Amino acid sequence: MREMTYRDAIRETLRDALRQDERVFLMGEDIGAYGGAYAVTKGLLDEFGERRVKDTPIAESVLAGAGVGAAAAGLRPVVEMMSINFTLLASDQIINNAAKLLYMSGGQIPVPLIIRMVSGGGSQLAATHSQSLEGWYAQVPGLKVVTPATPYDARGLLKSAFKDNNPVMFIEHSLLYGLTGPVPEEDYTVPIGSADIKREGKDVTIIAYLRMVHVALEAAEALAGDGIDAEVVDLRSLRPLDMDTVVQSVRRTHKAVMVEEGWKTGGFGAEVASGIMSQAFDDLDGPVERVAGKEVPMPYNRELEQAAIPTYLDVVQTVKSLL
Amino acid sequence: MREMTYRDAIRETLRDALRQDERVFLMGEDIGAYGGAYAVTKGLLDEFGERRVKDTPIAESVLAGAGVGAAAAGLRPVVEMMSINFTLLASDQIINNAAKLLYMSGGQIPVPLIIRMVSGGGSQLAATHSQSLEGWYAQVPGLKVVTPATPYDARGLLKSAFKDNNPVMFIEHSLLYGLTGPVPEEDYTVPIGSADIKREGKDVTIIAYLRMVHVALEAAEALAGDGIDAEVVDLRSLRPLDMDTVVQSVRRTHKAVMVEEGWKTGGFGAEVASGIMSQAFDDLDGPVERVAGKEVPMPYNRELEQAAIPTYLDVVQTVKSLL
Amino acid sequence: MAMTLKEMTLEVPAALDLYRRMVLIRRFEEKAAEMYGRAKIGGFLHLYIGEEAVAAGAIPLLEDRDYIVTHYRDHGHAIARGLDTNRLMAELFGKATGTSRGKGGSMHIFDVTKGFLGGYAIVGAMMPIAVGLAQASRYLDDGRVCVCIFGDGAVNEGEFHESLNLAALWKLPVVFLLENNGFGMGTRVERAHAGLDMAHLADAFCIPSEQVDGMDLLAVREAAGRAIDHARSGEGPFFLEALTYRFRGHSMADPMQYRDKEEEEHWRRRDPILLFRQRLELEGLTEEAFDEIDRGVDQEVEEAVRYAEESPALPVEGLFEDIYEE
Amino acid sequence: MAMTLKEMTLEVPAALDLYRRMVLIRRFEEKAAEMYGRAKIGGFLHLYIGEEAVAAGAIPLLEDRDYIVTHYRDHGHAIARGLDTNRLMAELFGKATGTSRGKGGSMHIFDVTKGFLGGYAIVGAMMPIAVGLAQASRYLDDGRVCVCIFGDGAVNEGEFHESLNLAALWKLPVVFLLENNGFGMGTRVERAHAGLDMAHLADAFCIPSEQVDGMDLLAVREAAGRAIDHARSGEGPFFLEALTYRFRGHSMADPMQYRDKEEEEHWRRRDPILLFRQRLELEGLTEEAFDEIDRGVDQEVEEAVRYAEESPALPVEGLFEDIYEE
Ligand SMILES: Cc1ncc(C[n+]2csc(CCOP(=O)(O)OP(=O)(O)O)c2C)c(N)n1
Ligand SMILES: Cc1ncc(C[n+]2csc(CCOP(=O)(O)OP(=O)(O)O)c2C)c(N)n1
Ligand SMILES: [Mg+2]
Ligand SMILES: [Mg+2]
Repeated sequence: MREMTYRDAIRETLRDALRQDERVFLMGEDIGAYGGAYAVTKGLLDEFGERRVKDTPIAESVLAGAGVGAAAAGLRPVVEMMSINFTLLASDQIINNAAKLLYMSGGQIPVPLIIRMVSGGGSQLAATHSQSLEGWYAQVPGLKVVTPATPYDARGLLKSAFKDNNPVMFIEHSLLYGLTGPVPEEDYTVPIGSADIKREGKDVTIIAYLRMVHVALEAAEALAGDGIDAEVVDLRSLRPLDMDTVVQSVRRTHKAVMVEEGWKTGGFGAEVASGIMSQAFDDLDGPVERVAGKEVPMPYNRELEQAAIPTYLDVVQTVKSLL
Repeated sequence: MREMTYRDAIRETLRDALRQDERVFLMGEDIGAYGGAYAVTKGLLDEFGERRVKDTPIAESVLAGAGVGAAAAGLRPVVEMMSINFTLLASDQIINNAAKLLYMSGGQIPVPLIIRMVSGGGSQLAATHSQSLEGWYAQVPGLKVVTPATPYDARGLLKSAFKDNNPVMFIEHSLLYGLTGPVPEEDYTVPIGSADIKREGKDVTIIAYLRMVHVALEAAEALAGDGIDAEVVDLRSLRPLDMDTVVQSVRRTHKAVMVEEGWKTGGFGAEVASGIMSQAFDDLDGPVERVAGKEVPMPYNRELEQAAIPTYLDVVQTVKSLL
Repeated sequence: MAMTLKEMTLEVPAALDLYRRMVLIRRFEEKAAEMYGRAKIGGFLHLYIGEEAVAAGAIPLLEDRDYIVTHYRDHGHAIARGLDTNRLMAELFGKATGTSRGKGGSMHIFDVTKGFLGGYAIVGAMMPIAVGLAQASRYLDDGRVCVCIFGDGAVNEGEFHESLNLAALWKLPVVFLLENNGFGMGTRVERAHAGLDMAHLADAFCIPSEQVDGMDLLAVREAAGRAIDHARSGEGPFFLEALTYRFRGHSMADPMQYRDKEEEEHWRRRDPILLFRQRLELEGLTEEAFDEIDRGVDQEVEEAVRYAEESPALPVEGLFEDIYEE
Repeated sequence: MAMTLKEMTLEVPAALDLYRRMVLIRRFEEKAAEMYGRAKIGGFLHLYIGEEAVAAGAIPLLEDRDYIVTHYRDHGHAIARGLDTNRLMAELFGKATGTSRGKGGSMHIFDVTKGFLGGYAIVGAMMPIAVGLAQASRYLDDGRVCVCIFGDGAVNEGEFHESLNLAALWKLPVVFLLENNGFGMGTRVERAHAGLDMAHLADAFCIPSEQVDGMDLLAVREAAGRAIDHARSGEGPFFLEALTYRFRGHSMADPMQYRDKEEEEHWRRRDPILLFRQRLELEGLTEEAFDEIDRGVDQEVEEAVRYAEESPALPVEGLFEDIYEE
């Protein structure tokens, strides 16, 4: 199978959609002339022109809201928000309009909108630019939230998002863009709302999403060296959330650790932990433990930042504490 | 002890602060000439004048941000946001500035700011006006989040907020304003970050906050009729979160039900449930169960709305499922 | 001096139809207020009474394919657009036959078959939506115009600014229709907005604008005609400000202590229905014609209440419908 | 025709000091870019090179008690305000001796002892803060002015609008200082803003405004003097737009494919340091005077790097400090 970066997998899927469906267009800050803050949309302006690839002013609220309006009119806009941090300036449009128009209109207005952005830290961008806020959107009925960890899943989930008639928050991670992985030539999709076992194991279930999947896999490798066979479940979507796959894994391993990059208190990992407890209490040997980001605004200093983001060592240590 | 409504308890505390501390002033939409959307600030404009009680334009972002700026300059502003739903338009200022200035400045800029608002539903205001979003703010390091359920706690927590040098999200519930309860004449405070046992019991712990405390108490009464003795723990603050009181209670009762008004998936109750499991797993007879709002945008229709908000019957049923 | 009906190419029957729409809005809302008092309607109810000439002046000029978005004070716009009053009242009653199956209520009226893309309860939130709808029109080159209706209070929201800029920048077919009724809740315009004239904000984006007497249906109609033509021509948005007044409180809960009786009286003397009736009387219309309209309207409103009363509400399972589209 | 130094009551030593500040900004940032290349500095680094006359023209006119808030492109403003370059460089290096103890980095420079209330990395987010600081000044009647610095891109954010309105409405002592460098990232002003002239937005709120050549330090100084005086007088905000250009990319990562060499060359010929030097030469200053300044600046920058290099970083426990104030 051909290998491809996460960035290219997303770009290729955007390109396919632009080619195949005249209703699709992209808009966002610096996606055109600049080539995208993370170069994901590079070259698309040249290929598709200003009608399909639209640079916008720096004005997140109208950017998101115009996406909703265009979707309500039957188009399939892809809005790029650069960073989940900037969605705070558009959160009313996302939460109160994108997510609710269908309901408030009694079923009259579907909103087939994709909003793309990066989440997470690790690049020394400091407190306002390093947050993991996807858990909040994952709480909102009416939205879907997907978090691909690999080039394969990025392409497959984005394809599904283009087929979905609901607003999809498509969450990327800037530290994954350069990651390479197999991506089939032939058409495929990854269903929204399906978790994936990224590594099979029988001793403990490690659950993660987005970049933390790789941290979990690293931890599993290290644990293997100590004879501990960890299973790694990648949630892939936060809403809808595939608890079945998670719970089935835990029923086999009897132990679980949830790993997320964002702050612990009130983090989405609490949902997963509490869901496991509720559905598989009697299968558990002990509590589901959680590894999460330190509860601090992200510092600029590199060492401090690294100390704030979960590493495979944190995961290894937590897994061992369960045994 | 004198009796007082929740509304009056808040108003009296605002008045005290305005009298005692020249640095305190209020600003918000329609808090002055109109008397406050929920009449909490009624009469304060007449008593303190336009310098201290400031009506603002409908512009939530500058309202919150100006509060941050004035606090950074050494004042103690109280910003009224009417409704937690409208904070979506100000969430960047709250999350990226109010919560982070101290950290990003390396400790130079405290932000002694109080932001008041109502949360929750139950008044047929439909999807955009009936959300319970406090759990999101409770995830943010740098913020404090308090959720008084009684006139006593409202006054005591607001007094503490005025003594605190950090941004405090002060969350009220519109259906509690008319609630009457004892409020001492003498000075007292309720510490931010202390939960409270609102009813003692030995068979099961019901944890709740804000209006759900009363739903939990109603459930406890009903359960008492069936010979089940429920303890009700009122979190009172979501950040900092007093898990000690919760865990100690669960250690005694071995069973717990978490009740919250907002949506379940990713709700703050997941944090409490997962925290109990992590700290008191071996004391638990079974999983911590959660009662929460239905995962729908809030409908206008009264019966549908009532069906979406947890009632004491839901709590009773869930408690019984544990026994 | 305003033009005569003839000069406006408005025939008497058409004029009477506009008059009827105003009366229908008025009676519909008076009845809604009554039903609110009887707890048939809950939540927030914002009446448009006093402002009818704006909706009835502007909206009937639109083509069927056009879009309308507006704020929570939306009954007037919905009725002017010809939404079914039975289904409107049923929505206010929270019934399954309502425009949003009882899920939206008064603040969220939608009817896609009429291009009525909603009442929005968050101040200013309809403006980005309007920009998106208009962008779709331009993208598809389908000739649709979007009328975006908002109040003086919304002008101070950041979304106002972002939306005007983007609409102007991309030359989108939006008519920004400002209903300046002098107050945002209890806050007088002068205490909320620093500029002398809100249309100056449009100037700053090179958006042409006009200010019009919002109590005078014909004046609104004339100006709105120019605004819609401009938007449809492809030259970009138009900003139209109608000066008006709400005769009732902000919502049913308003203590109304922020304005005095004299000011109210002044505006009530300029009641848009009265003014237009006087105008039509000049055209030779007699009491009978008006009485007939009144009777028809009363009947329609009674029928709407009956329809709403008798309609079923959604069963509780309906709670979980309409969250996601297949 | 601009005035002579004397007419501006600017003595030669003071003028040389301003010149020195510009050179210091330039060299400091050139060094920072070099250190970024050597991975001593991480994250985003936005250089001010080319825009120095704006900071050096306006900021030294402020009194000690005054406030400044700005965007992430903030080194120039910090240096013009007299923040310690050692601590600045240490902040860029992420060290404990940095202005924010290494927690803020390049985009978040703060020094409350100098009224420097921060660089803000969210576009437009400093504007409401400025309004609040100025409101506090007015509330306390303490005579402070707040200078609020932002870019042409920020003008299109809703917070711009909300902030101008509130500052004007409450007559707050804010100088809104727009650094129009022609681009927000890779987007040219004309592709992001629909108006012909951003100052028209100020007009709409009755805020007086001026546009000035941002490459000409003396012109900036004159206009900024008027702006600050106006704000301090109690008559409300002033809007000052400086036309300038950044010689480098938006940040260190910018592929720079959105503008051409010719345009860059045009602006580089109007290098603010060069222009002001020519001006000073007319006053009789010789190469020696400039060389002396250059040497001093080079030394200061070298010393800043040495200081930053040798400073310790916070121990890891520092992570948990500064989250809450006691
Ligand atoms: C973002 C937001 N802030 C505040 C409110 C509360 N609110 C509802 S209507 C209103 C006044 C709006 O005034 P205006 O735009 O003039 O419209 P009018 O009611 O006068 O028709 C306010 C403050 C809201 N719904 N949304
Ligand atoms: C709210 C928000 N949106 C987007 C960004 C990403 N971003 C950072 S700087 C910038 C351009 C700002 O341009 P301008 O205001 O003109 O300032 P300049 O960089 O030219 O000095 C953008 C889009 C951001 N930091 N914040
Ligand atoms: Mg109004
Ligand atoms: Mg710029």
